[in-house]
Amino acid sequence: MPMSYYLILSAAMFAIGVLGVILRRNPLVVFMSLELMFNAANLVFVAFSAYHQILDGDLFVFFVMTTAAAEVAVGLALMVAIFRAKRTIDLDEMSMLKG
Amino acid sequence: MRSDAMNLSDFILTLPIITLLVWALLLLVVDLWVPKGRKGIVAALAALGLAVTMGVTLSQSGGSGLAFQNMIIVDGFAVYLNVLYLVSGLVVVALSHDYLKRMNLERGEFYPLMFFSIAGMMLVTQAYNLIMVFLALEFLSIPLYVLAGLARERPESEESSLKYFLLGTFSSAFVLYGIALIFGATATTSLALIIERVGQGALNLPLFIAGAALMLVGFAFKLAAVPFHEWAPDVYQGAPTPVSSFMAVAVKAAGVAVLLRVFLTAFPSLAAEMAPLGWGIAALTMLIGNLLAIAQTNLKRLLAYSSISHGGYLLMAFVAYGNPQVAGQAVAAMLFYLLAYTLTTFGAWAVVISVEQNDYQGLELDDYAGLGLKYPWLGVAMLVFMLSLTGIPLTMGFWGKLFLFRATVDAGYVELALIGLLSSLISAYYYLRVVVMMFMRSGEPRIRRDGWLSLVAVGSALAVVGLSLLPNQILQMAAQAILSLQ
Amino acid sequence: MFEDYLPLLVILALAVLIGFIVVLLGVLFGPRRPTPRKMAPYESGMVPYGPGRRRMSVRYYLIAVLFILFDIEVVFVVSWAVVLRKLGTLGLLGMLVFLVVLEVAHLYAWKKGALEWD
Amino acid sequence: MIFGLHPLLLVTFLPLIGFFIILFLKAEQKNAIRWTALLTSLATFGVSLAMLALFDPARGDLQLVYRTSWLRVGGISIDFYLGVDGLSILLVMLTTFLTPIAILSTWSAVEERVKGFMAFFLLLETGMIGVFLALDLVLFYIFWEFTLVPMYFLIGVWGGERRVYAAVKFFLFTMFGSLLMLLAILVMGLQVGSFAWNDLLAQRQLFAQTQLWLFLAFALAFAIKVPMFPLHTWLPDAHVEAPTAGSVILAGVLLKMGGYGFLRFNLPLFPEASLQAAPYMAVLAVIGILYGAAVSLMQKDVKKLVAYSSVSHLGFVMLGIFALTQQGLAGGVLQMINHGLSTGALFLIVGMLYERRHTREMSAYGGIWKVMPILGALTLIVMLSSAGLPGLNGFVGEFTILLGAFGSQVLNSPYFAGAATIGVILAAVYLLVMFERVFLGPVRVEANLSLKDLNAREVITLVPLLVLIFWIGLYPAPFFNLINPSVERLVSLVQGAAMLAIH
Amino acid sequence: MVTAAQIWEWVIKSLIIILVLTGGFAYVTLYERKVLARIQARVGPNRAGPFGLLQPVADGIKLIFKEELTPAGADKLLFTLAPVITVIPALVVTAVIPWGESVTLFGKTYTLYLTDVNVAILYIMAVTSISVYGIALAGWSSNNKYATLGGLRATAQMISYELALGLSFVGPILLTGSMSMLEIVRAQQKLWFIFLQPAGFVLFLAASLAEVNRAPFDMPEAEQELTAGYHAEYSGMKFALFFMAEYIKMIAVSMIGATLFLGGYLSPLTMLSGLPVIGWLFASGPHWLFLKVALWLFFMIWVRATLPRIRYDRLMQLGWKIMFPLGLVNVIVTAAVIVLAGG
Repeated sequence: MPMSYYLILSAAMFAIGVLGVILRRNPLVVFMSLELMFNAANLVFVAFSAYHQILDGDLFVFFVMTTAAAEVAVGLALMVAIFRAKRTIDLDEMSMLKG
Repeated sequence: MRSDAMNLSDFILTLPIITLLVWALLLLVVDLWVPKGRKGIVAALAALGLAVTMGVTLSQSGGSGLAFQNMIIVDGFAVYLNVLYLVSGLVVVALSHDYLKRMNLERGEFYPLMFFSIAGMMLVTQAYNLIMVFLALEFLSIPLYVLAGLARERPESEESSLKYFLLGTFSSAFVLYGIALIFGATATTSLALIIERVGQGALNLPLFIAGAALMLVGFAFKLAAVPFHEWAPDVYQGAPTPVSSFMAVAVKAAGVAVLLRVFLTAFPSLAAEMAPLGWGIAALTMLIGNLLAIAQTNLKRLLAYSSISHGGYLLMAFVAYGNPQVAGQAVAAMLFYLLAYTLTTFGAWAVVISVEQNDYQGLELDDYAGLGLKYPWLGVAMLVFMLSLTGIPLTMGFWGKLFLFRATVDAGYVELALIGLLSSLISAYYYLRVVVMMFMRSGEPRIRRDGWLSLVAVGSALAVVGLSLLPNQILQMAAQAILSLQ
Repeated sequence: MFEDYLPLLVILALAVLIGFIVVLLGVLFGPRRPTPRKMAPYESGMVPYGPGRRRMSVRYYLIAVLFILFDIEVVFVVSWAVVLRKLGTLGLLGMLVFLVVLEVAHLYAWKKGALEWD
Repeated sequence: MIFGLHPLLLVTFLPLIGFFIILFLKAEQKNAIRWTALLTSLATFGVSLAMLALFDPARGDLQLVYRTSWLRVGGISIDFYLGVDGLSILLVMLTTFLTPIAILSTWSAVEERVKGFMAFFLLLETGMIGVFLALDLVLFYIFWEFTLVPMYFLIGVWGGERRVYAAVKFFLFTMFGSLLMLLAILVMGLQVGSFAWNDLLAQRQLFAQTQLWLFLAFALAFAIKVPMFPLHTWLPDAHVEAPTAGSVILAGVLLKMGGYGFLRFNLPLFPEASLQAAPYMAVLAVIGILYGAAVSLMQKDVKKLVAYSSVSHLGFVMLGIFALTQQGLAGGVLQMINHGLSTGALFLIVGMLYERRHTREMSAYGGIWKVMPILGALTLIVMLSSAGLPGLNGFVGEFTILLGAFGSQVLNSPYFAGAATIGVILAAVYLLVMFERVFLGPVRVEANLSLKDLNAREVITLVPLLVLIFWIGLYPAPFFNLINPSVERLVSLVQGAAMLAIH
Repeated sequence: MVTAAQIWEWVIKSLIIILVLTGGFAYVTLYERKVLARIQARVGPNRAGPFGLLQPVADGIKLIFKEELTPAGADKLLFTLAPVITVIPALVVTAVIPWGESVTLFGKTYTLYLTDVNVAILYIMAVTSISVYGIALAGWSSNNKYATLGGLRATAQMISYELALGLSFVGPILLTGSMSMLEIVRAQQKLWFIFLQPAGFVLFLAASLAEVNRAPFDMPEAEQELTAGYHAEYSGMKFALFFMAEYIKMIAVSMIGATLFLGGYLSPLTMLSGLPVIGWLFASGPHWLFLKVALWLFFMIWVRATLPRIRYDRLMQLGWKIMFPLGLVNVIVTAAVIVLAGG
């Protein structure tokens, strides 16, 4: 398959992720959109790793997954904590801090 | 496998980071056995750890080298900034010890998390490979997400943490995607190899530019540059105040560091393409940051917007990075400015912490009425910080701005410098409001007396004024620091 | 390389097919005579009380979060295990450092009571 | 060398010593603080006299130069570079002369937070002297900008009711101008590779192309400070709200920084642009003269009247400067000194009245002469000096300026001088009206009957000013001797440029 | 490129695997009931067919014609999907396990494995994780307190033991230097890994019991307190799917365990393979794997009959405080021995 297919797919994933982050109000969905963005990048890494015939990109994906996991841990913990305190995690309900 | 997998020199070169991390782990464990009432021991140990690391870092000054298969670089630039981070760490320890106790936030994680974040900053400054850049960025950010939400019983704190988390991760995704594209374009993530490939013309240029632009956007997020600034005031307001100060100073410095490291080392050829983007971001950041600050009555938010605008000043000099004649100047100016900004901002936050009450009140501008009259030392210190942030002579802030503007003018961006100067004028207005409150209104301010806080406030004020008399030495240091960068 | 994975797709497709066929079997042949009593949630014969989904102890989330972190480390250990012979002593030391750090985190969680179930 | 130190360094930084001493005094020791400030400023005055003795009036170039490299920014050195010539020496003297007088005037007027007041006052003095002596443009900017802070506090903390508004306005106006000046300094300095005044002068062709912009940037900073119409709006506010000593220094010295800036930087560095801009500047100056005078006429508040009269008087200074003739420039410099003396004295007098009655409305006074004859007599002299009566200093300055404006080839029109002459008449009118309303006639208000006349300290405050008022009025030659050589150089410089422009 | 013949080969092999597993599932249920009965000195099912051999068929037919209930308030879609999600991983997880080297049929050589991927162990770890989703969703979608709690407990337990499980895989990988199951089996030619990795084996044994919710770790479906746990509300074929998934997983972990530690399809008695007539019995081949799996299953049933259920807090603590550190130590010791012994 030509590289452009992977690039287009990953760009689409990234764009959907960005839109999700911007438009959605549920932090869990936002969170998933973020993961989508990360994985769009992962796709680029893997695709180019194959294209350039080097392993660096594949390796990088490992690290990205690990950091993503660390972020998941922090993010979920935060959301649980907020949900338990406020019984909602809707971002629109977050109005304590005036912007 | 590469044959030279690892050797001793790798560890020697990264000794500061290793020291810091080992110390952090020890702190984490030690804290478990320190009884509740005696957490001062942990704070003292944390300070000791930072001091030890500082010693190790300083022992590297003058030297340089690459470690772990060109993943990590040690040079003057890194040493300068590492010292800055470690000083920040020490200051934050001084700021937080009493604060954590009275806010009932004494958690064992605090200092280790801060250590991790500092280690991340050091790594991001020393990263010589985009993989390292991303990892280090995350390494510095993730502990901060937690620190921002440390005051769990306050919904604001958690909100700020969540916001910081979501937007921080968002920006990381931009950086990551940019790295991925650059990897695609050049088949490498090593900064040295990228520039080499660019020199050979062996790359996919549109992809390369897109990648660099995405990275710039991601870094702009970390720097809280307009239009990616919205998180900063909310996060600074919600986070425990010492953490806010840490974010305002050290994180900003790290953002600048990584920006310079990556763009100067790997993308000097893209300066022409990046300049309009950088120009726009810098101009907007300076103007909007300052304009929005005018409306603030909460000191934490005010300082947040102020720090946004200072990011703009720094970016102003960054626009010139591609011009080899001025790049050195610009970077030296930025490094100098960072030092000035660090001293000044920490001082200002120390005053904010002094005035903050145990119920998280005392952050409004009105709470500062009469402060300078009742507590002259604190008031004069805050005056010095406000003047330094405005850029009035006889403060470090003046020199910092002068050097930044000088570099910008030298690079031919006179209009940008003009915007910067006008936004300084705007900033004078709200900085003066604080001064007016403290000295020209009467009130019954209440402050928290704590030796360490006062030490930070007064010490920073003396440093801001004192060092402004001999800016040459610091500028020399900064200039030496950047020699290695180009 | 790639062909090695195709059979896994084949068996996956078959498994999905079978899964749905079995469900379909039940739908096709099973009787369907619902009454309100039958539809009520089962609570050992008592009248159902309160909502069925309740907030769970925060321990569950804690365990989930800890799992995410530690499980990702296992991925590294597994990949490392494959090439340990090539890495030699330094590889061993590297992993030792990694595991020590991991264990510090584990001990910390332990000592903080995150692993207690009460 | 004075005590082994360079006189210019000494005169600049001597007040700082007093500042530090005051810092270590307790806030309760008010008298000790006052004496420290007074003695420091007197000592500074003494040093400045010594400086005057070392100054050779025959030479028009820079003298007593002190220059040492301070720091290098990317190959460009910023020097600690001080020097004095005919343009600045009198202004330095004026500063060191007015400061002890102003301090003396606060003896009983400032009772609260004396420590802060005196500390800021001495800081201000260092800043002002630095402005007049600095020859490196960055150094100049530092001193220039630095004077803002103490003045801001003097107005904002010890001022009247709307002091905060006035202080902030003062600060922002001045800063606005000076920021543009900073930009111009950077642009110039980077083109030339030096921030030193004489290096810039020597190589001004390097920035000759952009000099109109640079001129405007500098002019904006100075015009705000002077203040020229229409940038003067901060001045009445600041003057009215400032405490007496603040007003004295503000009118006496700070405004002169603007005029001095034009002389030191705008004219020599951008001569072609100066020539181009001169008619416009002169128009603004004349508008300032008339406008200031007209508004003064309307005032009911004495202090406001004096404040607006400053706008008018400084219009004369600007007219003289932009006449770009020997007489005009020399008259401009002298008139700056004159204005410092007479307006300073007027503010002192207003302060003395205010201290007694706590009002500045003219309607609250009337017939004061009867109660306070000494004050009345002194005021009469000062008022006449300000109105430009022959035999007093104001006449000498204004007359020289008008002569210069008449003879100016650059302005090339008698209307400037003619319109300015109307300003002289108006000045006589509003000052006389003021004097009549306050001092003459019967005592209309009961409270005024029990006013005490000036005490010895107050008389001592005013007498030195009067001495100089008479001296300049009757025998101005020594002053012109100091000024002229430098002015001649300046004129030849500008006219050399004019020749170039013609050919 | 992939040829049609290859695809048919894969389809047929996949079908064989699935059929063996489903058939195995049917008879393991019977096997368990018989063995349990014997241990408890009973007879066990013996009416349907000779020795009750048709009992599983009867059970299946009965379940098909049972009414299926979907409780009010349940999430219909997830409620239906959950059992499918649970059963699919169980069916596909063994796809990477070799049954033998190869056979020659009709003049063509066929490998006795579906595929030999080089990340087989990662595949196994990944696929087993997926079944957690099915269980968690089943519990949540039922809108039933027991089910929800059961689902949560099952999830918590499974993820806790997955750590130890993952670490127990590392031993064989270290010894082999590969994640391919075929390589791992071949590396045991001389000595089964159970002897080199006794601690790893024990870890795997315990963790795998927990993974498939077998006694003594059958907390999630503890009859006494949770009335069948996450599948409390399931009936008919949907219930059958859970049931099926559970038993197929038993078979699967037995296969994995046998492959990793007991030499897989290898025969321990290859020196006897030269014997006439019965020689093939002693040669390596699928029958050895079958035998080992049968023994493993027997062991699981035996444990169920013998050991009492562990208390839930103890269960979690065992996983996190004993097995996980033990796994780490095992990894390091193994690695150290390998490195220090010079590979």
